Amino acid sequence: MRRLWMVLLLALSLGSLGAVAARSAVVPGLAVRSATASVAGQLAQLERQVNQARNRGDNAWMLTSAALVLLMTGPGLALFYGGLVRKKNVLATLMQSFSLMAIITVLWALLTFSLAFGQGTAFLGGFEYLFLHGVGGAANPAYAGSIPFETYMVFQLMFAIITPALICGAFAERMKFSAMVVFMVLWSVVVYAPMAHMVWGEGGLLNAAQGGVFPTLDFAGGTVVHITSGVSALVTALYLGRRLGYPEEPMPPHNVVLSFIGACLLWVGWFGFNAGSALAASPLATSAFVATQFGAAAAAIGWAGAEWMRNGRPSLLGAVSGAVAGLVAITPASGFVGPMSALVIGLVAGIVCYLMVTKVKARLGYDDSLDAFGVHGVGGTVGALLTGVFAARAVNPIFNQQPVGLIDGHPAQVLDQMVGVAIAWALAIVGTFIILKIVDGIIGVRVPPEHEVQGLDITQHGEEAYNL
Amino acid sequence: MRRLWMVLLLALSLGSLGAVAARSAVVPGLAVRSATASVAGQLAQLERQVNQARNRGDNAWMLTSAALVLLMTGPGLALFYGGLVRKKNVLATLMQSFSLMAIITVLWALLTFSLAFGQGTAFLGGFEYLFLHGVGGAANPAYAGSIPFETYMVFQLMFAIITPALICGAFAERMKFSAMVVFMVLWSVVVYAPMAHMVWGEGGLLNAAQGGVFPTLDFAGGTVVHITSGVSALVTALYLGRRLGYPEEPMPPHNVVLSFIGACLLWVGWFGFNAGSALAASPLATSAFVATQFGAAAAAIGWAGAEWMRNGRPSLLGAVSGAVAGLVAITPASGFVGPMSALVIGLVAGIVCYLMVTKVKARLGYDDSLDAFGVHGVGGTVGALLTGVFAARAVNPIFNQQPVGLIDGHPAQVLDQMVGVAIAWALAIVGTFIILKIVDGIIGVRVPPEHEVQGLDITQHGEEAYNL
Amino acid sequence: MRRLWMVLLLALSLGSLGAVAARSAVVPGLAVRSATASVAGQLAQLERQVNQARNRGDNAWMLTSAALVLLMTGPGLALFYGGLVRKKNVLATLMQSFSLMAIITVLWALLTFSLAFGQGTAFLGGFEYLFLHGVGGAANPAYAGSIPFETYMVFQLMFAIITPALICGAFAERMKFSAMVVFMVLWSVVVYAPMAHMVWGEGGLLNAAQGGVFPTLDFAGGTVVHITSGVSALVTALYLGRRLGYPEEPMPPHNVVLSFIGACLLWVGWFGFNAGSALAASPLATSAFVATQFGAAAAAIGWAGAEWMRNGRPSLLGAVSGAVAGLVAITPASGFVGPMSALVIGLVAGIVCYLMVTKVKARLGYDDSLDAFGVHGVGGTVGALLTGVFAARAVNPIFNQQPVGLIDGHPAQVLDQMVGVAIAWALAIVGTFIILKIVDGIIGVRVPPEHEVQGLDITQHGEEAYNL
Amino acid sequence: MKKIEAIIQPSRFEAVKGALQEIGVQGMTILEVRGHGRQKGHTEVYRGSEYTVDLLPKIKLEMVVPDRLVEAAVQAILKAAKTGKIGDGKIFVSSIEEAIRIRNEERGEAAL
Amino acid sequence: MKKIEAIIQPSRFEAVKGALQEIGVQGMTILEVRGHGRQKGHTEVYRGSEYTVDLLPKIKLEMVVPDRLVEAAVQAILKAAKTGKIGDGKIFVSSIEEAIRIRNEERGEAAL
Amino acid sequence: MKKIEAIIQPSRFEAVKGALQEIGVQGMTILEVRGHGRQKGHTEVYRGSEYTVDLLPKIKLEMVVPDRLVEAAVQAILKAAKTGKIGDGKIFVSSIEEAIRIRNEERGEAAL
Ligand SMILES: Nc1ncnc2c1ncn2[C@@H]1O[C@H](COP(=O)(O)OP(=O)(O)O)[C@@H](O)[C@H]1O
Ligand SMILES: Nc1ncnc2c1ncn2[C@@H]1O[C@H](COP(=O)(O)OP(=O)(O)O)[C@@H](O)[C@H]1O
Ligand SMILES: Nc1ncnc2c1ncn2[C@@H]1O[C@H](COP(=O)(O)OP(=O)(O)O)[C@@H](O)[C@H]1O
Repeated sequence: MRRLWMVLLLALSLGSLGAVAARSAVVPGLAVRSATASVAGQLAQLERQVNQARNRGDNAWMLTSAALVLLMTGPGLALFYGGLVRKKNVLATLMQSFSLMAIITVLWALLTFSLAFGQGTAFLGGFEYLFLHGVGGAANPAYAGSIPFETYMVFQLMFAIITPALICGAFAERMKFSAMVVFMVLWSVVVYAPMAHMVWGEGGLLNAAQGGVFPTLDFAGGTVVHITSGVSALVTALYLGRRLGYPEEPMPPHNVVLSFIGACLLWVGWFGFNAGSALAASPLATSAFVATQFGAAAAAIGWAGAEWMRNGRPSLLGAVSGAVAGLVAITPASGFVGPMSALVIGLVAGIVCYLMVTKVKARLGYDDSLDAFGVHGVGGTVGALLTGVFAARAVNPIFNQQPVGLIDGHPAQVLDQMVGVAIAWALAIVGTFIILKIVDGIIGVRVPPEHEVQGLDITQHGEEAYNL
Repeated sequence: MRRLWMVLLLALSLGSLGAVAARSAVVPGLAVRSATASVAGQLAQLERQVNQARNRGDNAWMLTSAALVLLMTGPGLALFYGGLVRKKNVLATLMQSFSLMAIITVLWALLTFSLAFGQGTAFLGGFEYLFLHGVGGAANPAYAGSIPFETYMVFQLMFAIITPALICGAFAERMKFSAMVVFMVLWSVVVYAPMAHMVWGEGGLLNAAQGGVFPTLDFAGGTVVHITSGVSALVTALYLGRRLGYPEEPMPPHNVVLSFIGACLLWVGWFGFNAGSALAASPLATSAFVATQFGAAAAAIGWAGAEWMRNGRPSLLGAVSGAVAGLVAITPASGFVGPMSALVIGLVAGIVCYLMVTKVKARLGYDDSLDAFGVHGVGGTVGALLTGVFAARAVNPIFNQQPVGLIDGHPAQVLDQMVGVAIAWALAIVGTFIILKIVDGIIGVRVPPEHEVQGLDITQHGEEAYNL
Repeated sequence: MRRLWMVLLLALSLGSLGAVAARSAVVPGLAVRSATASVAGQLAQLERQVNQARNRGDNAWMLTSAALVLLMTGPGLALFYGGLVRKKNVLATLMQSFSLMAIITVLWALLTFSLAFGQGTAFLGGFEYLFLHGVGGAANPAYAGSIPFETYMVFQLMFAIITPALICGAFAERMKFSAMVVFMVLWSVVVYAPMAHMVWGEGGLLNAAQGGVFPTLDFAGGTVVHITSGVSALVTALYLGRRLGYPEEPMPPHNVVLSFIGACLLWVGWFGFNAGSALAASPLATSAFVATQFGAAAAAIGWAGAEWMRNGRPSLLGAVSGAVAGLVAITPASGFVGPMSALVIGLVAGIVCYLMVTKVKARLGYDDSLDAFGVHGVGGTVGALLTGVFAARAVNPIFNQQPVGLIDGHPAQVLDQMVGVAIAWALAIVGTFIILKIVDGIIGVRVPPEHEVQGLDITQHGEEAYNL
Repeated sequence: MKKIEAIIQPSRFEAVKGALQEIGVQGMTILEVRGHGRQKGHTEVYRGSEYTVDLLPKIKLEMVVPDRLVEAAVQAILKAAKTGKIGDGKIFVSSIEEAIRIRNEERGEAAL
Repeated sequence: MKKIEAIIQPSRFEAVKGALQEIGVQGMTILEVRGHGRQKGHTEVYRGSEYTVDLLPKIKLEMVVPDRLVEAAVQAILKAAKTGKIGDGKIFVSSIEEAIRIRNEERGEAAL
Repeated sequence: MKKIEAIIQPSRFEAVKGALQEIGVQGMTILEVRGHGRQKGHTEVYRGSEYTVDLLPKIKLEMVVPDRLVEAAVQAILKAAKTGKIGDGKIFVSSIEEAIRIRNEERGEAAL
């Protein structure tokens, strides 16, 4: 057998080497660029070249940022969640994130990018970018003047991937995979695309940079990403009900090391998320980068410090959960606030989310398995509101040098933030509830109890994570 | 003992503090730059500065890309493979990738970079860059006009590392470490360097950008990286024979989570691989970045979807294997095709590789332990051929605005692709077979059966991965 | 319960949808930029734009580098160390690195950045940057002319984080968490800030770029990072004494795979560390990048090769330890030496650190649990001295085109390097010893023996890494 | 003294532990094991290779009890572990000749 | 009823399981254990610290069978597990007084 | 022949193994188990959910020895494993009817 193969392969290879026999090479003529322009012409050309040169730097950063944001979902978030579930469900949990990396990408290419960033109405984009028609190497100044529109598209795609993936934390360990797929496709169309359009899309209702009706400050996705996902998470947790055995049976994380790796990659990737949202390698990107680092750090201290005071010991899981909460809260604020404000926002978010997850959740009794609501819903809301408080024109003169946030002298901004938050909550609640009803009607959202006991890895995917 | 140490160290430190006593500081004089040039001079200088500015952006992206490509091998590929083997062989598997990170680097510095990218003949480079002589901060326009030649060198090094590392999947769990080292050194010289030279080197036989005799489109290494490694993998699998117990004994992956982490890092790193192959942070880089994302996503859906239809359940391992297959297939095409073509290429590759790995391999009966051939050989071949079909001048006018691929109006390109593919297959088969014969004669390629049973970690490296 | 929640949430959402009622949009007027300048004016403006364009590329690289350096600590170093300890201490080990990511960040913002990089004296910076006052988007030419000063600040922050984290390897598995926190805060102020100031700060005693009294070449932190941390590690190991049961009881790494992942991420992140220290995406950055890769590769071969000769088998742990040792040693040299010198430095460091860790340590009998001294103290010292030997003006004309290192024709540089090394050793020994005394007096540095036996995860943090 | 070995479904473990404690059985040793019996396993597929997994995760409890407690312990286990489905597991009883508490070298039933 | 405990090489496990099933022994419980005996271990070196590993991975099978099946089961195990090299392992036989099937509370040989 | 089962603190394992080897007990099988007894566990908190962990890691040794070695083995274990604190563990002794060495089919005490 082996010999036969060898002979066949050798024969093939000798034959093909013969094909290189002879064929004359035609070297394509070199384009000669004549350069006898006047000074004015030279200046104009130089200016074009300068712009191109700047664009290279900006594009370098934006491609890096896009890669970092994908890293946040896979392996980042997947591991963060995967370590927190029980051993029998780890692959199913990873699969939720990973399948979204694939499915949302295709959906975005065909439909949702256009729905989010096409011109359309104040609530939803139009169809001009279906199949990415017209999304190419040229910049689209409505979004970002110094990078290819295609770069903007793929950067935004990474946000569209991680947002639904965040929801998975709420229904972990009990949702059918098929139901999840359908749910997420619908959710991307019904909840994500409109929200992204309202906040960031041309002509969007809440678009602060382009004179929306209620200018909501959301630099990198406090409302669009974290509130929508966190609130939808709460709805799914309530709709699906608790896991069997919760809360009597202990369900400790099966591998805290995995969650640690995930959290660290989330932190690192978040630089792409927030500083990338400057859409250029500008000083504003640096400012957002710094705010991100400071918010995460302060929140880790906030959460772990609260644990230390209440339990006598800080935990690693607490510290990393705090960091993630801080990253969530600083997201909308990152391009609007200075470093000291970032420390305050982080600290507040760390403590509030700690109380939410450890005290309030237990009292209310819902089973948000991995605290998608407690961290993203709550942290996102805290962050969106505090953005209205701390945003400063010195950092980002988005309103033509007018004061931006409350402390800056524009108290009304807090109200605008509340409108943005309320709309995000409302859209998430209504949208998610309707989609769940539909999916439940068609395929059923929850696995049968015996499958839940046996674990989703075997029953949904026919594999086990750890073998002899 | 401890005290003695303390005293010694304190003494040392006090002594050295004394040395800071007194010494007059000579501040080097500041260079004064006079600037009284004419407008023409100023313009010329500005142009130089503009080029330098652009180069900074391009270099930023290329250094990032080089780092990302190294990330693909370690930890990416190492974990992808390491999770798939049995527990007793995990360290040996990681060691294969890691040792190549070290060995190929030194070899590249001394010899193989010159063999691949020196001028030489149509088949192999010359010796002008031995010891990296003349490879410095200036750009080499034959390869990349806007980045230091040294950047190009180190970016290409990362490709030279991952290519042999891919082969390891075929002989996992049974090859001697010493034999592997010798094999890989010879393989880099005999197979990799010539292939890289033919496709990408100055004056190479297949170099499409520089008018090679058979202009083969290979943006980021479909022939150079994936076909050579995948086909060589098949040859080694056949030559070494099956693992003891294969296929009767079950050999499930010992840790699918590790493989998941590896696959995600491969995906993220692949942005450096493909978009980095634009050699600039240009719109073409963005285009390649997008094609990469789309190819991976569609292929994950293709493979997992095929599983879903045939087994009733999609698996995580299937989804990640599909994504890798898609990344492989899109590699040669990434800088030549638009986003919709990328989706098609990915989908086809996902399904074809699925069938290859699950159906054809079982029927033929060879033991390509981790499917290096099924994914890289087959995926690479599919991708190389489809590149000839889908390449479009609108994306990359490589042939002076003439049509590029079949659909673009240049059907002959498919034939050129076939020649490139055939040469890659032939070189891989012949080269690998000869090297295996040599290495087997000198040191023997396969570990003794009792070592294979005990596991390579203990017998080859004297360590175990997991301890109490 | 579930129903009640649903109703409440639906009510909230309907209410808020009402709020979108009516409000007139005020589109902010577009700023019109008049452009009727003379040629001279145009040229001047173009030059500004060119600078800005270059800055974008540089900032892109520096933000990427900062992210990479954070990646080195978390998850990189944390995993490298976490895999080497016993199962019962893995979370505590991760927590040491992670808590430093949080604590040092806040400390840096409030105090230590100013102490390190304020003007102050030759030994310590001043207070002008307290609370990051005046650290903004503009460049500070004293440090880096083409990136925002804030970028420089956050890049340096990442160094200030990893340096103390390196020390943790020495006292792993036996130090109180509370004591560690206090120790590290003091250490950052007393040891790190002065050392960073002396070597890199404006007017620093050893600052080679700005005419320090003893110009010590330290491109990316051989003295500042590795010697200070490695030597302090030795002092803490001696002060705390051995772990219970050391060296009779076997304490093999509980998970070599984790250490492998960590080491690979350290390697990749180190590109940010070293090439980022060029503070621009310049050819010098490329040169440092290449030196980094070459140093790591040669050292991995050095260490694993030494093992192969002495034990008959190379180990994965040896290879990765060697790579880290090489990265350490090449750090001070990376921006001063050519690729062939980098190979030599790496090889020497790999072999020397191997001997140190496996032979000398055993003979001296101290318990540097994870070899923080053997790798960072020794490797850093070797690297700092060899920098004086191999530094070449062809690579970096830091002394106004005068010869730089010994081989370049400036033997005195080796003496200057020795002064720098001695000061780093002295400061680390004295500072660390005093701080340990203080912390031990106040809270005690070592956990009680029964806690050590039970493991730090449970006793210090109340959690376990791996659960059913 | 008798040794009771019970192989049960992992999901019933907490209940069984509780039931035993109620009747006064404190000391026990727990092992993670894999069981093979009538309960049919499931199929797993990794890259096209199909495995029938017929070794299912179970928890094994071992406890040594005084003779008089044997029947009560068996009943407690039965009550808490039974779901009526194939795979519920087995209880085996055997003799133990001597028991010693390491801490104080007590022997016999006093050591349990 | 007898309990057969067999400690075997992991690589022989599939063969032993097959051999037992052929003679009608279905039910068994499998444990991953480490064995110490005549078989000498190997040396591992981690950063210069040498450990002699003399605990080697083994598989332990426990099965309770009716008396009449004991010898057949022992023979089946011997046949399938024997390689003739040191470290092949041991078989131990002991008495079981009672067996109960949790699912339906059957007792005695009927429960096996 | 007797079977000695000893459940001990993991940190005492190396000492116990050494003590047994000294008196000539070579062969043994080691299991990682979790123990429940008088020794109280500890509390773990994960995101606010508190668990009392009362299953503590222990090492279980199983060795079959000729009758004449039983007491010596028990004493060796006691000496090496005893720390005097709750949780030190137990030793159980029971009868074994037959022992077979798989490698050469030796039976009885010769097989140990
Ligand atoms: N004869 C036996 N000896 C040892 N363990 C057994 C025996 N029979 C069953 N078991 C254990 O009991 C478990 C349940 O047995 P199984 O036959 O699947 O279900 P049931 O006891 O409900 O008929 C098995 O997985 C195995 O661990
Ligand atoms: N007296 C014993 N009691 C319990 N287990 C034993 C005993 N002797 C050997 N074993 C188990 O049997 C395995 C094989 O024994 P060993 O002495 O290495 O080889 P062999 O049985 O071929 O002489 C050991 O690893 C251990 O698990
Ligand atoms: N009756 C028993 N049967 C089986 N194992 C027991 C029994 N009692 C105790 N053990 C085991 O012995 C270990 C120590 O017992 P424990 O009661 O905690 O301490 P001590 O033996 O010092 O009183 C337990 O963790 C458990 O593994």
